[in-house]
Amino acid sequence: MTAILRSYALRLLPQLIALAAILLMVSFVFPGFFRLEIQNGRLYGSLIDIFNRGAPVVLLAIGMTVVIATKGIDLSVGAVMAICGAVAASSITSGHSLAMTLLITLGTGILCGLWNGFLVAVLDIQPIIATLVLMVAGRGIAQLVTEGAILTFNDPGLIFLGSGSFAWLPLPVLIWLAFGILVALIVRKTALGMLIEAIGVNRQASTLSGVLTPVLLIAAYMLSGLCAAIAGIIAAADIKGADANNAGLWLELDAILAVVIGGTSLLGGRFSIAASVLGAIIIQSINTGILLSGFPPEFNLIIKAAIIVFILVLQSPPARNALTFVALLRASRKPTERQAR
Amino acid sequence: MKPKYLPLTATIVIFVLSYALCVAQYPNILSTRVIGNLLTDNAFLGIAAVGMTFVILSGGIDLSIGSVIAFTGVFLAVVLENAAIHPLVAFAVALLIATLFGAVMGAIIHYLEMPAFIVTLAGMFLARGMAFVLSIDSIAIKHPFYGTLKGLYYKLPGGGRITLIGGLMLLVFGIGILIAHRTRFGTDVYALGGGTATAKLMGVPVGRTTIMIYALSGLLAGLSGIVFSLYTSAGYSLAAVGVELDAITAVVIGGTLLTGGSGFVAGTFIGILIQGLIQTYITFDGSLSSWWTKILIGLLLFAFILMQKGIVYVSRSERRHA
Amino acid sequence: TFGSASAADLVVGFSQIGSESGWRAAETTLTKQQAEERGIDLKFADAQQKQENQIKALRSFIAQGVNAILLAPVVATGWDEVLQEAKDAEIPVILLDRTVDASDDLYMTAVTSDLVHEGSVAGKWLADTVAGKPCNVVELQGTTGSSPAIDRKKGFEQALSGHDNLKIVRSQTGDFTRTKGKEVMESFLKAEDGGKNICALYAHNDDMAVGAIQAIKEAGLKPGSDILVVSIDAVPDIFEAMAAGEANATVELTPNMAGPAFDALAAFQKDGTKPPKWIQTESKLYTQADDPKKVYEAKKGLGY
Amino acid sequence: MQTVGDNLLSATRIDKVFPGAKALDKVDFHLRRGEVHALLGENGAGKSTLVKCLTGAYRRDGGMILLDGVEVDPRDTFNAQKLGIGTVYQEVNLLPNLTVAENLFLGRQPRRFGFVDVRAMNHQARALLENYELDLDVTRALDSYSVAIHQVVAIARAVDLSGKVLILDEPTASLDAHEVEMLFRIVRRLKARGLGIVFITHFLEQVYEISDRITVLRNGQLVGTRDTATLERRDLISMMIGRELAAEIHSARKEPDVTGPVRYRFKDYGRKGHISPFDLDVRAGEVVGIAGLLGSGRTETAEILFGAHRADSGTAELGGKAVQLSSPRRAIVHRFGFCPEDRKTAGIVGDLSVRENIVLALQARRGWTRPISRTEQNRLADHYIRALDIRTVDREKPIRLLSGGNQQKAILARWLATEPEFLILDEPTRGIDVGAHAEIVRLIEGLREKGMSLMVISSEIEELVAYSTRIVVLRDRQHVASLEGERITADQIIEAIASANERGAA
Ligand SMILES: Nc1ncnc2c1ncn2[C@@H]1O[C@H](COP(=O)(O)OP(=O)(O)OP(=O)(O)O)[C@@H](O)[C@H]1O
Ligand SMILES: Nc1ncnc2c1ncn2[C@@H]1O[C@H](COP(=O)(O)OP(=O)(O)OP(=O)(O)O)[C@@H](O)[C@H]1O
Ligand SMILES: [Mg+2]
Ligand SMILES: [Mg+2]
Repeated sequence: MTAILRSYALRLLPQLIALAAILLMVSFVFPGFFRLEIQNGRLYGSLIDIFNRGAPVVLLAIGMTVVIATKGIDLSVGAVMAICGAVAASSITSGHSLAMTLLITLGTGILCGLWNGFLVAVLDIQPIIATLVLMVAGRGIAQLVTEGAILTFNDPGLIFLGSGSFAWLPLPVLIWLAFGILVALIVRKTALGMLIEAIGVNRQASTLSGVLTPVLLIAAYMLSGLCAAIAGIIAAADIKGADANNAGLWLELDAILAVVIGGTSLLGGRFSIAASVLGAIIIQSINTGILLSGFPPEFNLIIKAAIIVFILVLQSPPARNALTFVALLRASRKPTERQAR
Repeated sequence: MKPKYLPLTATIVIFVLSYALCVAQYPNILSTRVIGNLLTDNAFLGIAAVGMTFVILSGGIDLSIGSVIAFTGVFLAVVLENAAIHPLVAFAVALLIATLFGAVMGAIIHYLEMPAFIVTLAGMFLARGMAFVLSIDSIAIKHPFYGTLKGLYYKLPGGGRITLIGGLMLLVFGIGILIAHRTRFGTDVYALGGGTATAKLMGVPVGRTTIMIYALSGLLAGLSGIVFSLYTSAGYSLAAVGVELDAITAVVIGGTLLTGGSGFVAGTFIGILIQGLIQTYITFDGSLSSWWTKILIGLLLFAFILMQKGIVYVSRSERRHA
Repeated sequence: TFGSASAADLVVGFSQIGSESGWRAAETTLTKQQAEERGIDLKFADAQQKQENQIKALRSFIAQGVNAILLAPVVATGWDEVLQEAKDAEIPVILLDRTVDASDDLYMTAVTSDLVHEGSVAGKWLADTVAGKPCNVVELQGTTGSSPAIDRKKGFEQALSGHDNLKIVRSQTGDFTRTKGKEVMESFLKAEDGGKNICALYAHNDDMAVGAIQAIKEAGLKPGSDILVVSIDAVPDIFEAMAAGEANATVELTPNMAGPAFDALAAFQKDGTKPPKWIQTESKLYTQADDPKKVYEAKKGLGY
Repeated sequence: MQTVGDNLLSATRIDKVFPGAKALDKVDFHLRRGEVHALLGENGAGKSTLVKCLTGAYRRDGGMILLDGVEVDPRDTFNAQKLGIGTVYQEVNLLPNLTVAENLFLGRQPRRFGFVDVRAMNHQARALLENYELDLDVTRALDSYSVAIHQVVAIARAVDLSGKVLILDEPTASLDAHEVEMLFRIVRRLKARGLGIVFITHFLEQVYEISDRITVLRNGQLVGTRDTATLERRDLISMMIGRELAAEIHSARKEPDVTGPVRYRFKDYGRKGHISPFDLDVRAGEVVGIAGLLGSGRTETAEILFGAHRADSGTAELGGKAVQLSSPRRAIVHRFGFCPEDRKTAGIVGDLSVRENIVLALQARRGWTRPISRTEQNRLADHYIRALDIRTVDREKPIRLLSGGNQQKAILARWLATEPEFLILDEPTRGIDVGAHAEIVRLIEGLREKGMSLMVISSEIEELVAYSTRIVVLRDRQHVASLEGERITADQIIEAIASANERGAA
């Protein structure tokens, strides 16, 4: 047990260090950063903001991790977010109950994933292009639903999902925490994780070993669609309206970035949901940090790029090898539990 | 026919067919004016897509080109506004910067063993960020030399024009085809796409080639930026957002595999024309709402990929039966 | 009323920037409505935020030989060449809602508001309202580099100059969206002592203001009284907020740019009357005193 | 003792450390001018690693390399090629997406006016391949040709590149006797020209046929270098495995009892463009050997039976009932197993651990909802690591880091773990060392005795004779002969292939 925990800690160490460094940096430019207080029955402070604002990217990153593990990529998640937000808003304003609305919306997201999965697994179209189709068309579909306007709603239940709180925590945070843990458990406590990794590393060999590659591929994209649907609901609930034009715009890139910062290879194979979640939180910390810093917005992109490059360089194989080499020297002959990848 | 030419042929067949369909509906599309526009309007995209083709052939990807185009444009505008140098000198400097930028990304990709997707994504943020820092305003370029360059065109019968930039794109495609198929560097690019580890064992100088590929992509993105600044006579930091996706799409529609190692520069040209045709068709139609435009672009993209798959599939199985 | 015979045969191309906001969707809707009322055959092209697509659209309008072109330019620069082509083809071009940097004989007229003026109307309202009391202002900018963001910032700052009691303490981009408006406002509130240091918010558009209002409420403050809210565009949702006392003022940018444009076009077609080079639309200031409920009802159906 | 002077290539005290394993430990290796030097050792002994260190594919951690008495330090293979060292690495390293000609001349294409002269290149490529009696369309992509042809092309390329030294790491693994002979002719010619040739193989006959001296490695250490002429085969084997080998496979055929009922019956089974329709019955406790020349359709037969390619004609019966074998998954449900010949692309899942590779097929069959517990996985993995003697530091090592032969064993373990009833093995002993080879042959016999049905494809006729109860001979994608009982001898098989040949030619 301790060995497993240790291997987890080892796996997440680079991400944790990066996160700590960024938080520290932010607290230099903004001293009140770590302050937390309870207001209106919920925790209030910049740290909470990071977790709360990070919700969409975290959720997208969870699905994206699994898709990337299969050696795929899903560019459509931003557009699917927009579609699902629009569907949720129009369903609730047309008088459906909250439960029904959620059902329809999540179903829509899964359907979008099914479409992507079908293109990738059955028609054998390259993932970037397959999902590009929905990325382009999806936003149009979302706008079709809202007719280009921001579709506002007043259903307290739906709004609660975006800006409510429970046990002092904003609901989005609870949702992604619960969902992340659920997915991680499903993936790791069943054989799903290993089979997905096998497909990502060598699809042909996996198929020949009897793995149901098409089904698992489709399932991965469906999960990604589901994640995008939840993210879409949260994003819409947060502003009490579905903004088909802007919801999730360019968020797919952030999600992919989060997965990569989390150390999952874009070439498929080994993945870690926890690490991707950390990656997403790192990205959100950078964003929030930039906002708190008070620099003029012209510098936003440069700062973001610089920090990301720095993190990635630290995580690059040569840099890591240098680090593990030092660690190995110290551990001398003791056989290592698990090869650091 | 050799199987490797199949996707290319499929693309050409599809393009010709769809062009014929469009003409049947809107005869005006056959005019030299539309054909000239197709070249001029897509010149910057085409030039950048040539670079992208090399990158994708090598198994990589370059997300930074749109930002580099914007940066180049802003750089030219700022320099020409504030310094009394000839645009040609500014062009040279801009190309140098863009090439270096690409080379550095290539070096990071190779030496730090990082995925191209992420390195160039950071490059995309950085280049756009630098453009913002140079100027957030859109700056008009009023140098008379620009006017001279824009006055250079070959008039086709029927009112169409082959402009300087349209011609430049054709030239770049020609050179690109030559480099891809008639130089050792070109074969090395394909070799990298076949597998870096193997290429390395076969003695391909992987590091040098990688750096050169991204430098070439940077150079062409820079050239594309110059063309874009000629096209609009301005530099603007928000210009060319998402051009990388258009370029990737053109490359893939052109029959190049994103996994690398297989495809043609010439295919990319057809890919560009197909995209241009979709756009032209949509404006000629002119009845679509904003959202239906997006949906239709997506669907047409899908249809093209599907047709290509279909043609390749059918002719493969026919060959086997023969 | 305007169904004259000559207008009925008109084919007009309309190159729209895209559909990035509710306001723009409303502009598109209204343009189509206006065209329909006048029996004009409108060719609509959405440029997806890209200037190159707009140029392509213009060229293909020219190739199709339309009678006139409406252009809502995404950016001010870079139009000389294609406008010259239109001129050579004797197709009049009317600019909508933004002007361009080209010589004014290249287009027939421009129907726009004055973006700088909008900013200064908002600034002036704020200066008048606080009336000399010290006031820290936070600013939500539009998309970095876009002309409304640049000009509305400029106009606002112009109006504030000379009022030393008003100080812009923080200014960040909210990308013209609700989500970002809310997120950025949250960080403003944290950074300025829970919002206690902020006396007013200026947002470059209403959507960001609506997002920011939610953030202010969630921070336990009262938008509209603890923090004054002034923004631009006058979309329906901001009137709802004003009716609830959560927003204070907005500057109208009318989405009906096409109406005056078509009128000018019709006059020109009829007897060659040249319209003035600039038809400025009104930048009307609405406050809570202007019966926001009623304005909301009036604007609701316009496709915002 | 030799002096450095007559050595062409001298490597002294070469070290190479991988995380968790010392692959080479102060290894000396001397190659003379004009000799064929066999480099031998068990799977995982460090042969390939040594070759890679010599050619700059790996950075060595210590030691010195002299070429022609001058110290050299090849930084990469490009560098090594420039120094006149041509190499065929173990996993055939060619680029399937390039044409045959481009593969042959990559990096040194003939040029005119600075541009590659494609016509000259194709011409030279054809000329080069003529030496190997290969008449290919050199402008086609390499991946339209079989593994064997890849290997010949790789050899042709390396030979052409080698000015001084030629290194061949298991070049004969997928070649048949005829092609091996051809290769040896070329090697002898190069030898006469004064080249030094390093030859790695697990076929001892070939070692004795071609080599002048032998160097043996074991566990990354040098055991010794001997003259081939004076080294007894027994002694060589004990040098390699560190003990006496109980019995090598010799055609000590027991007459097996295969009168059991027919378990699998394939009628008119085939697929257009892949394999002509054939009839095949397989009984319980039977080993069907498949013999044929390269490209005769052996692999295709296996793939179609396993459902990797869907049959488009004929029927399959299992115990009298018709079954659909439309996908590997379906076949596995009917307890088929299939060890593919191309282990790199179709066998190993490189980044996953040895453990995961071993349990993969079993887990796939159970479905994702019923995971095999970690303890059970460990037990299975450990069991097969021991049973098949897979050399790995631990079961968590990514399989791609194992030596070629050990990867092959792990794939075998994957299928044994599913306890199949019909196991199809495509070249199961390729790249496997003598000791393990004997193990696998014993294993096949053991499985058969337990009542499993097997189909084994092998290019080694001796081996087929040793364990097959029936041999099907293929030619030109057709099943042309079936040998049973008494008729299973090497001569008969060769004759069947040959006569089929004549028939085909007629
Ligand atoms: N990149 C690597 N990382 C870690 N260990 C490695 C690596 N490459 C090889 N090894 C280990 O080094 C040892 C020697 O491997 P090598 O490939 O040289 O064996 P070999 O003698 O060629 O065996 P075979 O006959 O099976 O090809 C093996 O134990 C292998 O697991
Ligand atoms: N449709 C095809 N088009 C082109 N090449 C093909 C086709 N089908 C098979 N081949 C090639 O022909 C080869 C011969 O088939 P197969 O592999 O079944 O022969 P084999 O007897 O097993 O030979 P080997 O010893 O090389 O495995 C295949 O390996 C494959 O590379
Ligand atoms: Mg080896
Ligand atoms: Mg075979």
